[in-house]
Amino acid sequence: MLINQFLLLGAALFSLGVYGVLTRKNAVLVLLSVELMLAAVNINLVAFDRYFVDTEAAGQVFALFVITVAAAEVGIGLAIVLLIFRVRKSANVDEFDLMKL
Amino acid sequence: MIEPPSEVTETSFESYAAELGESLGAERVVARHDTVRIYVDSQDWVQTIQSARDNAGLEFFSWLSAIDWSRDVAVGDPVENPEELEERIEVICRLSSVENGDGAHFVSVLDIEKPAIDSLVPVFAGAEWHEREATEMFGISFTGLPNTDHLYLPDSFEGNPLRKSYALLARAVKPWPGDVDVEAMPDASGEQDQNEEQTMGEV
Amino acid sequence: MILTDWFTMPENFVYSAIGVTMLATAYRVVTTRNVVHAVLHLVAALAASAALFLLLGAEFVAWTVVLVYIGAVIVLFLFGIMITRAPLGVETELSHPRRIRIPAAIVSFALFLVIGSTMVGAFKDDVIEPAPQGTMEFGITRTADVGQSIFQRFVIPFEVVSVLLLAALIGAIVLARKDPTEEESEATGTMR
Amino acid sequence: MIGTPIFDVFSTLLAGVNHASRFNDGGALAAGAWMIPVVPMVMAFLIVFFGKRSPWKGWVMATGTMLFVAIYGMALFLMNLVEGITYQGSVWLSDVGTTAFGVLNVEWGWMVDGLSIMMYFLVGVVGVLIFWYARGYMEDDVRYTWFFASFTLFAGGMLVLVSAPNLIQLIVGWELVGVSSYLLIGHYWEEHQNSSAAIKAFMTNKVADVGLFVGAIIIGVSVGSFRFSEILGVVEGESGDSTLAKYAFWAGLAIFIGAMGKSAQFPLHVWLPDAMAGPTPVSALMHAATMVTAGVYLIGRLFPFYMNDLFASDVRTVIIIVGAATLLLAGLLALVQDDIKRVLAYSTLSQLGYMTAAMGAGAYTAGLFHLFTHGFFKALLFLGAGSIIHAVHSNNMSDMGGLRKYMPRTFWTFLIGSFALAGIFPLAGFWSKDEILASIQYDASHGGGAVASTVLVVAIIGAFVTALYMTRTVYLTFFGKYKGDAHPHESPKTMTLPMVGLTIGAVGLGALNIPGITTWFTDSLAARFVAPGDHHATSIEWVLAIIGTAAALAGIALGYRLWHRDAAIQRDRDTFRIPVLYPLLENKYYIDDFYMGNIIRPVRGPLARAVDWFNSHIIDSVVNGAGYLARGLGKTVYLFDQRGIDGVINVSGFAASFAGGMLRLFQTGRVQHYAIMIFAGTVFLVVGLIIF
Amino acid sequence: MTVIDPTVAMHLSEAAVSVELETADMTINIGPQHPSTHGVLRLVARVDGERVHDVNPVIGYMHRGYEKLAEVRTYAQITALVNRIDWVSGFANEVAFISAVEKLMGLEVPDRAKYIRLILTELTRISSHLVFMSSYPLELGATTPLMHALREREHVMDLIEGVTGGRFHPNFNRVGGVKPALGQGASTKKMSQDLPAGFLQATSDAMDQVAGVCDDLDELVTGNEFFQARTVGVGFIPREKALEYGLSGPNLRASGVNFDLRKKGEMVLPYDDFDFDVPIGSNGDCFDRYVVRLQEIRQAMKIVRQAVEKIPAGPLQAKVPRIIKVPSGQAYVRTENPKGEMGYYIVSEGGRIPYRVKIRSASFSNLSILPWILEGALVPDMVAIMGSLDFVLGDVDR
Amino acid sequence: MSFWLLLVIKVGVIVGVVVMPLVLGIIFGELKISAHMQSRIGPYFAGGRFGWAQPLADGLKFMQKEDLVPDAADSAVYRLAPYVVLMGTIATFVIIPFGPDLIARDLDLGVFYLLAVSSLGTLGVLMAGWSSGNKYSLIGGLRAAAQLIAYELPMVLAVVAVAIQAGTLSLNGIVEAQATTELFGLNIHLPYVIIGQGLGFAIFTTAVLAELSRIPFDMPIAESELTMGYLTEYSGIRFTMFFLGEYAGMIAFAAIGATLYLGGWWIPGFSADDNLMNFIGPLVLIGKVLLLAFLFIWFRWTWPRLREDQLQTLAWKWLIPLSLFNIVVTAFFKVVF
Repeated sequence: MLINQFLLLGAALFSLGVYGVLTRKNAVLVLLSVELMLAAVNINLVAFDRYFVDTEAAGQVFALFVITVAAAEVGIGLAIVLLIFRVRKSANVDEFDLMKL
Repeated sequence: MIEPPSEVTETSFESYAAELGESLGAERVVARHDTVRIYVDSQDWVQTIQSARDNAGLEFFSWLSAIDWSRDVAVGDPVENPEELEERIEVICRLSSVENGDGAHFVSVLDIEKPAIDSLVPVFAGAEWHEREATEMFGISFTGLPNTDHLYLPDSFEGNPLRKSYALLARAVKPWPGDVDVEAMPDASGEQDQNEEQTMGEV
Repeated sequence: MILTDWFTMPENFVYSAIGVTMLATAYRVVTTRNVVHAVLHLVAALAASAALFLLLGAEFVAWTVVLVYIGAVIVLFLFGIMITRAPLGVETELSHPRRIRIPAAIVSFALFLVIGSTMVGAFKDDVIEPAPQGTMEFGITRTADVGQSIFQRFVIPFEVVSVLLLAALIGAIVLARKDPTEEESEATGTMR
Repeated sequence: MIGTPIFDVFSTLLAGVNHASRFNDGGALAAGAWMIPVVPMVMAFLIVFFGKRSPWKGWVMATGTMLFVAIYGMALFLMNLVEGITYQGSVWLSDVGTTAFGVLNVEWGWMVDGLSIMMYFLVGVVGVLIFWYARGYMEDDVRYTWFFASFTLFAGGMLVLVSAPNLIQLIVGWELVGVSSYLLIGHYWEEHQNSSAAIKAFMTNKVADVGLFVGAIIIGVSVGSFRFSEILGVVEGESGDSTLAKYAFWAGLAIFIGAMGKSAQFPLHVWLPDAMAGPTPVSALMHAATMVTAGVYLIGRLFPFYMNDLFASDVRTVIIIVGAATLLLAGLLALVQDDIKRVLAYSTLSQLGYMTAAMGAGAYTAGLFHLFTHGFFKALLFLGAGSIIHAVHSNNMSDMGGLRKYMPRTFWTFLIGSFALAGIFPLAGFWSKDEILASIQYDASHGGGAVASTVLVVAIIGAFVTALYMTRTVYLTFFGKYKGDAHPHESPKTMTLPMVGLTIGAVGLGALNIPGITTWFTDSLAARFVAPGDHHATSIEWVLAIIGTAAALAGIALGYRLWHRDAAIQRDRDTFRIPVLYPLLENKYYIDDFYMGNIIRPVRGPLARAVDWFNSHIIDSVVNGAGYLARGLGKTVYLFDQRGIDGVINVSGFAASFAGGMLRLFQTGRVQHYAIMIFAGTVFLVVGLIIF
Repeated sequence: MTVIDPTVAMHLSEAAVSVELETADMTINIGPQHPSTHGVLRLVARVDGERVHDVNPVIGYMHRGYEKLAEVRTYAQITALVNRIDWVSGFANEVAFISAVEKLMGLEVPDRAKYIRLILTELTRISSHLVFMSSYPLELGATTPLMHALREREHVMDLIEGVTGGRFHPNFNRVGGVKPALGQGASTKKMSQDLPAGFLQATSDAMDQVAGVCDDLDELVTGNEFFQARTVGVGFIPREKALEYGLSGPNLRASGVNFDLRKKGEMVLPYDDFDFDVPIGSNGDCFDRYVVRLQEIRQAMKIVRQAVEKIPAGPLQAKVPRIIKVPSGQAYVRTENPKGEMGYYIVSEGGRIPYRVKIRSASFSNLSILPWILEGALVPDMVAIMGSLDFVLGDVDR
Repeated sequence: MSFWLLLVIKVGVIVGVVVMPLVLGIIFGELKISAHMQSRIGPYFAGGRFGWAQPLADGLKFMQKEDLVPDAADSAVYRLAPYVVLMGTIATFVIIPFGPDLIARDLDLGVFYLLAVSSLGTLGVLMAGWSSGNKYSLIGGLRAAAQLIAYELPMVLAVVAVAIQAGTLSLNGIVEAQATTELFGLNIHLPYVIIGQGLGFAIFTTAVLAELSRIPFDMPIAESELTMGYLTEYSGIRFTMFFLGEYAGMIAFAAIGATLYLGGWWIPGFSADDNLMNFIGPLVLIGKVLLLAFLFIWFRWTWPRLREDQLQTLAWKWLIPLSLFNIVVTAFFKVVF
């Protein structure tokens, strides 16, 4: 197996995630797209782990960390979306424009 | 034939009825057949019932309904002397005491054309359903009733079924055999005659 | 390595199947017009990534993805979506209009080209080597090794991550709970 | 050797006990002093968890803790008076290893020397009385148990701070005090202004804490250790070219900034008046013994560092100026307050200014002695104020008046506290204030120069102002007619008894350090590892004592003139003019008659009229004018504080928002638009890197 | 007498707090076809997650217009109607109506007839309560009590069937007494002719069986921690509310009101002759309503055992005319139905047909408290509370 | 024979030969046991004696029923949901050891795999609940998800204690560890439920009851409240799949419980190395599975169900602290002895 086949797959997945983050209106879907990007990162990490033959499996360990952080991110993200939904009655990111006020 | 039922069953019952009526300022008190009826002016309706609850110990709300006294009777038997009848609607509310089982019916006479009276819901929350039922069945309007949706009947139903003027559709199509039911059976046997003889003879 | 060689290796068939599934489902994640469908497609994409990890011999990571992502994160997503009443059927208001979608597509495709070309330029046709003796068993990383690595070399990041999780937990609770109502605050008197 | 059995157990458990330096062994008592900070800390948590079920819902636990501290502190204090203790015990919690600046160890320790013993005593004794008082005061509070838990934590944090043998532990205690003060100031968080006061106090302290951190880091890096004994050891064995000496000015300044925050020195004093939002016992403890004294304590702890000419002696000029400014400005502010607690708050500021100025003047003993005596009478005043507030359900003096009749015990104790604060002769405040004046004078003649001389004048004016506002407070509160709505009543015994106890302290503690007669306090403070190196008076400076007393008496006299009449009329500013002028005008006619009948009639000339005119206009208006000036100055300072300083902040905020308003024209406010730009930028960057 | 524990109400509110996540409100239609509505009742409930905001009960799906029908039927015919009002306690419905007619006519019913009425009423009570004992645990998820309780109910139904010939709708009362056994005259003196042979022994056996199942239920249900967790402190009805809404029967007594028409009020059946207690609840929660009913089964068994021993010989019917005409007058007679106060207000203008019959049914009033009691409850509690009120839709809709 | 082929054959054999008959057997057992608990006879006619073929007949009947998809439903998700549920359950059988060598794949993270795979069922239930387009279904699905999340935690923690005591995550390793655990240095070997993990077993069993949505934790399908919860709209073959999934899950968890706590295929008195175990091991495990399954059935037919908030209280306030305590105690003894 080539290392690049995994890296390219990861790049494609990442780009799809980026596309999702850029185009989705619904905040939950934006979060989902971020998950895609993180998954792409994980693929790269594990692939590099195998490629560089790390005796300490650092790539895998960091993939685990990424997963953990992603879980934390989803928890907080959903809580924020829920809060905004409660306040603004909408999960539309276009309306999260407090930065402009 | 049958003797008229005894007017007075117990003196204590009579005196209880009189006392109760007096204490509540009733217009008229009727006590027969173990049933006390206290006539109340419709203006004093809520006030009297509240005072019955608070002062006379009648804190149990049993039921609320009405009687349509009408000359124009579509089904069933009319009253005995229709010409003498004063057409009216009587609202009846039954309260009782949970201490000793006393109870009384509070009656208020309403105009049959536009029957209206104050709602009892502020006094007895449980009156709501009874009043809704009376509203749809008799067309009485209860002032202050929070919810006047039909309780039993479909929302689109029109008319007040328990009014005497409301005809039973089934009855119009096919007369009820009740009229013949009480006649002697065509093949009444001797045994039945015997029975009849026994009962009729002694009464 | 030429393409025909590549196709003679059986694991590359598995890889191709996984890759196609993954890209297809990921595409649906970012384009579908129903929120729940998007989440379910994400499940498929993540399951595909777990399969990819299995292919790479990273078993522990793979099942962690299943346990944490599919078992917990996605369920949380679905729970959150459904509790705020996800509509059945198609919604139109999920994506931006074409005015934004097209530049976004261009940018993300350019990003893919940049990353891809860099990768290709850097690694060319390097092959993933078999692992040295002692770290792998049947081409699968031993879980014990991963565990040792976490608890020896990476113990501080591990602790940091655990604190982060705790903070996220508390933060999520704080964010999601209702504020105390007015009556509650009035109930307590003040005296200085 | 190590004495108490308890300590044996403890030392067996934690085998790494290290007795770094024991110059004058305090014996078992000193070795066991680790309990002083630890017991309140532990108890604070126990109260949180078990308080509600314990007797008196946690009060017994809290007060018992403080009683323990008080008794222990008292024992140490007495022992120290007799023989002087210097003891330092520590437990090495962790050996972090070699760092960029040497071996760094985390140490938990306890210091038992003159300075910390004084603080143990102060916190313990004042604390237990205030805790006792708080039972009555907080009786109906909804968060009664929680209050005592945080209150215990507050005292515990201070004790951690005081017992710290190194800067790190000191910062831990420092922050504990900050956090628990935040909890306590915001105790009635249901009202928005209270919670914002808590935040204000916390944030102001945090700003100052940056200074402390910077200073601590500079010192730690320079010395290679955070321990006071080693830092001061470097100072003592100085040669002038140590790393510490190079950065000493900045380190000293930074640490002083930290101290300014906690001790609420101008211009970082803003949080303290607002901190009155907390319950009164909190204010009392905070002002008397725990929080605001921390800054002075810190300077005292590092005193040799500030005294040494090779090190941070230049900072002392800053310290003395800041102290003097605070003492005057705050004192004037106290003149125009209506809220009784705010009067006391500004008074605390003013007194802290005295302490700071004394420290700046190099008067270690004087500053700490004032801290010590002030702790007692200020706690007394606050408890008195709390008692009044409890009675009339208002903080405003315009709702009080005439309470002397209703609350005799409160009145007398409050009056004694006021006299002590004003520095009236035999009371504790007189001795400590006199000592400060003497020290400043000494400094003025020994290198302090013009600055110190000016400060001396300011301090004397401060004494005058102090007496003035305390007189005003007493008059408006206890004399005249009652103006409130509630029915005032004497507070319960649980509240008045602690006040009586504090009164004893406010009266008698001056005897500890009467220059030339008793030197107990001086001696006890001198028990240190490194000599503080200060000057302290050895005999009464008669001139200064008389001047100081005269200033105080003048303040009282003026106050009497201005406010002794019915306070209901006094507080109305429009009618204020008349009652002051009226008797004078009347007097004029008396004098006129007198002179007409006996002297002037024979003379009959313009001279008599000129004298008359001079008498009625110039002299009277000088007297009046002094009063007005004081009030006006106070008002101006207040306005400057509110408008000027706040205005600068507002302008900067406005500028930022204006700039932002300009910038927002370039922004859509939508994250995703930015994200597109970011990713596009990334792509361009990479492409550019590849191409070029 | 009775102490209503305030902590009970606290328990209820505590239970309600635990679901905190804010969600969109959802309107749920429970019924008309739903496992826990006991027939065709529809509840329009607005729920937020598991919390019920408000409930609007919609009834009338079974409205048969008995009050109107009664205006066109003879008294004998109405007897056949009224036992269909509350079909799980058919016999008990008849007694009140017949007694009201008898009161208007001034008839004195023979003692034996009264005893038979009483025995059958109490058997009906046992049967009705056993239905509750089976269905209520079922609503809380326990299936086994259903089988046990219904099995023993069959023995009771057999007894009723043996006497009246009908299991649900006996139509056994006649004006002036009860129906004579088939082929027998009304005034027969022989016992075997009105009660089936071996009735005494059969009753005693059946009562033993029922006593057995009561003990079983005590072990299987009453003492079960899960059952108590679901019912104790749930659906608390204070005494005042119970009276205000006209709750009667076991529901009222569970709220601590000592009111039983067998002990107080107009005595149409000779309950004075028997030794029995009226079980009273103390907390007014679902558990109390359950326990009160369980105890009532035991008390009813006690009455039945005594009555079967004491039953006097004598005629079954008073002398009544062949054609029953009721003199004009108004009378209200109420009896203690298993569900509560069952009353008939008969207005007669003379003749074979009543002018107006007002039927006061227990379940109607018992159910009317639903909107009040379900406000703020949880969805599972909604089922528990509804079930504990033990209503029958025929009794509600009439 | 290639690795993958062997794996497929093993899974096939285990699922087809052991699990499915066991499922039918347990369904039949539930019918009969419940009948006898309720003084009924139960199935009697199908298959001649005792009605043994009743589950088969039921299955056949279900297959003939129309596979309804409601109009309001999200058809694709609705159709997929039963498979997801069944898949999650079936996948667990991969690592259940029926003997020293009778195991499809002895993963070295066996228990971890198990927890990962069994969480898939939650997803299926949520899918079913949402896609039915029915409010009862939705509430049922949400309840199921909340419940499964809440009970996964105590289950994991209970299993962690076992893993600590055994020192391995592999299920076969755990069985062998039980076979070699010595009681007080005597040469007595007993299952973990007796040595050390009694509390853990109680927690595990409770959590399994909740995971399986069985009484007293069957709120997701509480028929008196939610008609049938997330199953309301399902009919025919898809309902059968849920049904099979439920019972297969019961067997899977019973087998895991038996392996973790009751010694799996090993019985005291035998050596774990004994080749005999390859022959009697499956029977021993099935016997233990039936024992546990009987326990579940017994609970099912005697208790009422709890309320949703009581269930959460039980999980968060009792089971999780208890299981943490269990871990601490286990770790303590592990270190000390």
